[in-house]
Amino acid sequence: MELFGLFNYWVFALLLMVGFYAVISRPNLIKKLLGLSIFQAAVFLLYITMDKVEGGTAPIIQKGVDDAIYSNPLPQVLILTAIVVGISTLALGLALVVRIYEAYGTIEEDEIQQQDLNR
Amino acid sequence: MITIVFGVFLLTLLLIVAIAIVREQDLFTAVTLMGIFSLLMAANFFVLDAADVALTEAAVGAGISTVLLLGALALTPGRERSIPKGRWLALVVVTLTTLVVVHATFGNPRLGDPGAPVHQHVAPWYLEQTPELIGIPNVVTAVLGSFRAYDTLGEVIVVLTAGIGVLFLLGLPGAVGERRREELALGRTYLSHHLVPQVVGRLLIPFILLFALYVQFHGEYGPGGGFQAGAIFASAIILYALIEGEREALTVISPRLLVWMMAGGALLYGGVGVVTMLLGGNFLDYSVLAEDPVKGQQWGIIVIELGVGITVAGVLLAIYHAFAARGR
Amino acid sequence: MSLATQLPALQVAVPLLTAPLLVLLRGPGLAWAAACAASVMAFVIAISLTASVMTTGAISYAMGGWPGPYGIVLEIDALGTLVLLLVTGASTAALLSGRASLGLDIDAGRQHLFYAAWLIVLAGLSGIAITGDAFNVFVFMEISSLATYILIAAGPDRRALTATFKYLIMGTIGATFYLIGVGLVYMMTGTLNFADMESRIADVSDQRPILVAAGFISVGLALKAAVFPLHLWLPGAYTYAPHVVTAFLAACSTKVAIYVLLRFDFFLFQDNLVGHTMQFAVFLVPLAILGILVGSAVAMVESNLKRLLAFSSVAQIGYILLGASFANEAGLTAAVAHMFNHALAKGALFLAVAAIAMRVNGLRLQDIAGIGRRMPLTTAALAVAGASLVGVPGTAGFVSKWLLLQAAFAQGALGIAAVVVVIASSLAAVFYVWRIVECAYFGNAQAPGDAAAVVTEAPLPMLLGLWLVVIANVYFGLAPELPVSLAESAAADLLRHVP
Amino acid sequence: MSPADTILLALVLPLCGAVLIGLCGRWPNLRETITLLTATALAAVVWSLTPLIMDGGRPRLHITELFGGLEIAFSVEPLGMLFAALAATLWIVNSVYSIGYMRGNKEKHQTRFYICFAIAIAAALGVAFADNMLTLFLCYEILTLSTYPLVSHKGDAATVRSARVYLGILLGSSIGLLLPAIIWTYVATGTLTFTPGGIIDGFIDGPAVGLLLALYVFGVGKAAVMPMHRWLPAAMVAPTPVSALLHAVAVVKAGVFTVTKVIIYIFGVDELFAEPSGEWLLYAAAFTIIAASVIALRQQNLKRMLAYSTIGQLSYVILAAAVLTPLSEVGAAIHIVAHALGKITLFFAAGAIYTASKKTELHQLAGIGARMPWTMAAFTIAALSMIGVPPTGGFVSKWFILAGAFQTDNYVAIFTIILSTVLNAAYFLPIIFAAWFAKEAPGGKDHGEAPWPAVLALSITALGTLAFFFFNQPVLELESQLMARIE
Repeated sequence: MELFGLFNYWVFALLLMVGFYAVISRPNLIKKLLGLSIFQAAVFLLYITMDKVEGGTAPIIQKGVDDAIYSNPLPQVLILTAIVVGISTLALGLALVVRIYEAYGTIEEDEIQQQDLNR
Repeated sequence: MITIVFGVFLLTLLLIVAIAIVREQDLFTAVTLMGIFSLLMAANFFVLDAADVALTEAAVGAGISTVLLLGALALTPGRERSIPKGRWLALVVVTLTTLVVVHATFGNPRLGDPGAPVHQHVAPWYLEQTPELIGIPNVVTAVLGSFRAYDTLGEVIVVLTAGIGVLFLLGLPGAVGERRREELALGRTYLSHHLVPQVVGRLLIPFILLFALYVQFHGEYGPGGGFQAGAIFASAIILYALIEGEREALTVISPRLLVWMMAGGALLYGGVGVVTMLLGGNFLDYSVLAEDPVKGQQWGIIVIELGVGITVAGVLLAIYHAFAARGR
Repeated sequence: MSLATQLPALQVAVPLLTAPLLVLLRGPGLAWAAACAASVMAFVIAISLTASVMTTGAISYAMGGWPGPYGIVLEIDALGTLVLLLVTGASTAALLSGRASLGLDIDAGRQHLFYAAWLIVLAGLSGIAITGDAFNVFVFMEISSLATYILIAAGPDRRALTATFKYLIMGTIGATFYLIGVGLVYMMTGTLNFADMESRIADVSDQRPILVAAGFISVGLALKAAVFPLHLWLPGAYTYAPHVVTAFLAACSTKVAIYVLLRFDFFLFQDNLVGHTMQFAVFLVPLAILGILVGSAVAMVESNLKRLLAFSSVAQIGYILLGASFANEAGLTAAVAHMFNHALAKGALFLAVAAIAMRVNGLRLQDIAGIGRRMPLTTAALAVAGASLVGVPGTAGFVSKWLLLQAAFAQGALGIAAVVVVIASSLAAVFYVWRIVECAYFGNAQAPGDAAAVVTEAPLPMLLGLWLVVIANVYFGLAPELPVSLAESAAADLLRHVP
Repeated sequence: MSPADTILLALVLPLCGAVLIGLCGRWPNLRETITLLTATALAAVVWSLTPLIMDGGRPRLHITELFGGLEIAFSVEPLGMLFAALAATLWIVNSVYSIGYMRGNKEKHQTRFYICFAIAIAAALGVAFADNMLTLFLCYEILTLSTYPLVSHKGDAATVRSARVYLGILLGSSIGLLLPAIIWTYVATGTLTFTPGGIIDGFIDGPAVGLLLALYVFGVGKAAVMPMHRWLPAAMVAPTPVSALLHAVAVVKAGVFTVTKVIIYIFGVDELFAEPSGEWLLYAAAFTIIAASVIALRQQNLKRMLAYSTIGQLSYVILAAAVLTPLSEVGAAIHIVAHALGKITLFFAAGAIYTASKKTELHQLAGIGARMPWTMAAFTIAALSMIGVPPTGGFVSKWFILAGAFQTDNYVAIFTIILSTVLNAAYFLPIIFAAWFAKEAPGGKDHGEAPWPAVLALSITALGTLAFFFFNQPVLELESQLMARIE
């Protein structure tokens, strides 16, 4: 039970590194962006894990209920912002990938480097 | 107890899907898996009592980002080249870092521990003061819209920046009048010749739009708010574009209007800040907007949420159109 | 409530809200003028904030009227104003002088979007400099980063796209690392406000998550600041960005990340982590020294002008870090003063490069051979700015190099090693700056009478802006009171948080 | 006008001259007139300070404070007065000469030449009047940078290469060694102001003094103590007026002047005398004198030979300063003047020979005395002064240095001076002999004297060399103030 309480954090660590691995090891640019998304999603999990209170509920105040336990609203707000940042980065990254494909004819990093070297 | 077991199940699934995404060489499959990943993540958030975040993750992660990824894939090769061997260094680095992070987690407070520092400081104040100071039930909206409104303004600007960037890189979807004839000649008007999606879609779109409006204006009372509403609204229009063709979608909301939405929402938000300043308060201090500070707060939140919704919808649609227009 | 008390909010709000207006504008001229107006206004606000910080001390401003730690509070101190001056000054100088150069790189139909992104970068960087909230830093970091990617991707070469993508990946990783670190600190303290964190972090009994947080935050910000060996994104980004953008970013963007790093380290970690001063020295000094040596060495052999200067930046970041890692008043003063002075020197150099690039094809050394005769004013500016980079007395660069060496001498044996490294790198700087200057004055143009014959002096606004910055280099070399006194009080501020 | 204003005027005047020269670049006659007028006015201004200094006045001019009590400030003391007066006076003569030389050789970019020259003079005066080491360093670097365009004047590949050596050594040594030395001094003592009796006493002692001295001496590359001497032969690619005024007087003298000043006002003669770790300087100077003379012996090119001769003569000053007796310090100061007069004459002569006949090598000079009697007469007088034969200025300074050396029984110094005198004679006398008595090689160009401004200039300085033997009293008086302070 005690260790189950940390399971979320372990999954966070593993997801983080799965994403990170994809970013640094895959030459495909879209794959890198997918990895980056997983990487960011892991952080969402870290924050949201913090907000949970045993026996709590979403922080929407119910009138007339005095002894309700609510989860922490702050990490939720932060992660709402972080999700927006994530999608914005993804959109910009994809636009870049499209332009790179138009300019180079490939989206594999090593082939792009090869083309730049040969020029 | 059951939630914890369910949580463990979901998280394990999440991990498996993530590894599958990295291993999958067909990018279309990977993107589909990414959608599933986001849905699982949203379910997780729901289990963890974060309704607003769950709604957002579902709308954005599973919805919009999948659409964008597919839009990009339509313009680029759909398969990853098989990778050469020798990525060991990456694997070693990653493993070591994981071990460090896992090692650190043993100092973390346990899941759901009410004694954790985060539940002792700041957050209780929000939960106690929101009914008095803001007078709305959804504390997340109160924090987002008022206590940390400056962050949220930043968030809107981030979205706007993404819009500006995509338009800058890929170009605005221009006037479409000319293109119509070519499209017809090629017989490419998207899904309009598929009966089932067309009928189901047409039935669904009004409800999606209605739901968007509900999420927009009910954000003070239940989960939701400008960001989710904007994303849902954009999904409805994108669905419309898929069914009826992009031209139809662009006649409903013209490119010029899209740009106005992008900028207008942000300006509306910022305008509230400027007005509060002119009325003698600090930037984004809504209390000065009405006689009663609590009313002022509510008005402020409603207006800025609207600003968020408009910008998000405008930007997401503009990005979608930019990708779609690039294809031709 | 008077206008003066609203200045902190206006500092960010003016460029931030002008940006959406620019999206709506048609016509590049109008967009440029509006961007300039906003940037000048931001600069003026920064100057008046500096004046009031210097006279009355730090300013705080509660966003939305909510007090910290519940709302977001802006905290403006000496260090923050110095960074503000850099950011707004660099933006203003680059915008005012860069219109013609940008017009060559970006087609008219997209320029209003470009200028909007520019203002967003400006707002983002200023926002980081004045906020007192750890998460707000992340938001503004992402604002400035995303907009920076747009600015860099506007470069005319296709390699600008790949450089931007690389920067996007590394920048996002850096920002996410920072976010993880902030999350872990939040987990242990329950707050996001810097001042509040500082007072609560001391009570945290289990330091393991805080240690890991310190690691994540340092690595993340080091990525953003291009600290060796995490600088890999920088040369490409600086080289292929539009020239005026390079001048803007090189002057201030990495410094903002260093600023956050300094704040975090001295406000939170120095005091509260066991043996942290030692860790700071153990991890950062080798990196700083390696960065100085490697950056200088690569700059000595590099033949592309912008790449050369980019690697020189890697070395200069090492200087700043080296000064900071002494963790005493002299060292911090030197580091902060060097942030200011290096921005002046590098900004002027890249502006000169932008002016040259308007008239010459290509920016390899052989391409600029002999421009000293065709563009005497630009080349002279390049030479003076180069002297400032080297640290010739009478220029701004000399002041901070002096302070750095002085701080190093006071450090004993380790300090002597640092002196040797700094001197060696200064000599390398003499070498690579001299290569440029000598080539510009005495190099033989490859095709005489052909390309060189049509080369004329850069347009007047460009020259004016360039010389303004160059004169600032000399002015602050002879009358360094402003940066040095700001740096001194910044150092005192930072150290007040260390027992 | 207060003395402080006079100092300011002396520093600003050449700079104003530079601006005016730049503005009048299109009208060569006007430009040259301005140069001459500026030089004359400057000399008058500088000389007007001498009575005050003779009376023991020490005027001071504060410009600005940088940080931590460091300031840009100027003040005048005997040594600086001497150097400033020397540079300002010889600038007039050199300007006359330049007009003849530059026009006679139809050099390009003459406006740039005169501008940089004026800036270099301003920087040299700044070095002379500097009140502290920081100000001196600032002016020192400006001097280096402003002379670079003069050295690389021709602009062809070989010249640029030589100029690179010039700048590389001077800038490299000053940043790499001198700057750390200055900062070390500042960190240890908290001040950089030149103070009679030195400032390091009680702060730095033991072997560290020797190390610091090494940083200073080798850091001041302009003093050309071996192995920092290579820039001087390299600088000979410059037009001759540059070699004459800058590389025989202003720049190189700025070097030895700095070293002398550091010894007297930073270390303090007494402090250094008591500290054995500083003794190496004597040997380094002695080695440089002998080695440079031997190398000069083997040179075939006239200007290069003169350059090595300069290296040796500069180390005389260093040697004299390192003997560390009051008499020798005065000898050092006098030698700065004596060598300046002699060496500028030699360079003028070399330039005049080049202008008239395009001859640059020693073996070409046979019989040239018949064609250019004025020039060669001046050359002869100056060469005798280099060797130290009475009745020339060189004799006076050697006398004082030797007297100082005998005071402390410093046999190394005595032996070095005697040996080097022999060597000097060995490389100068054959030239003089050949010029007057040998037969000219057949087939040479038919030529007479160089343009009259050049001849006039070298005659004046040659006469000055002779005159200095008889009328050295004012200099002695001025510099014995130095002696008084030391004792």
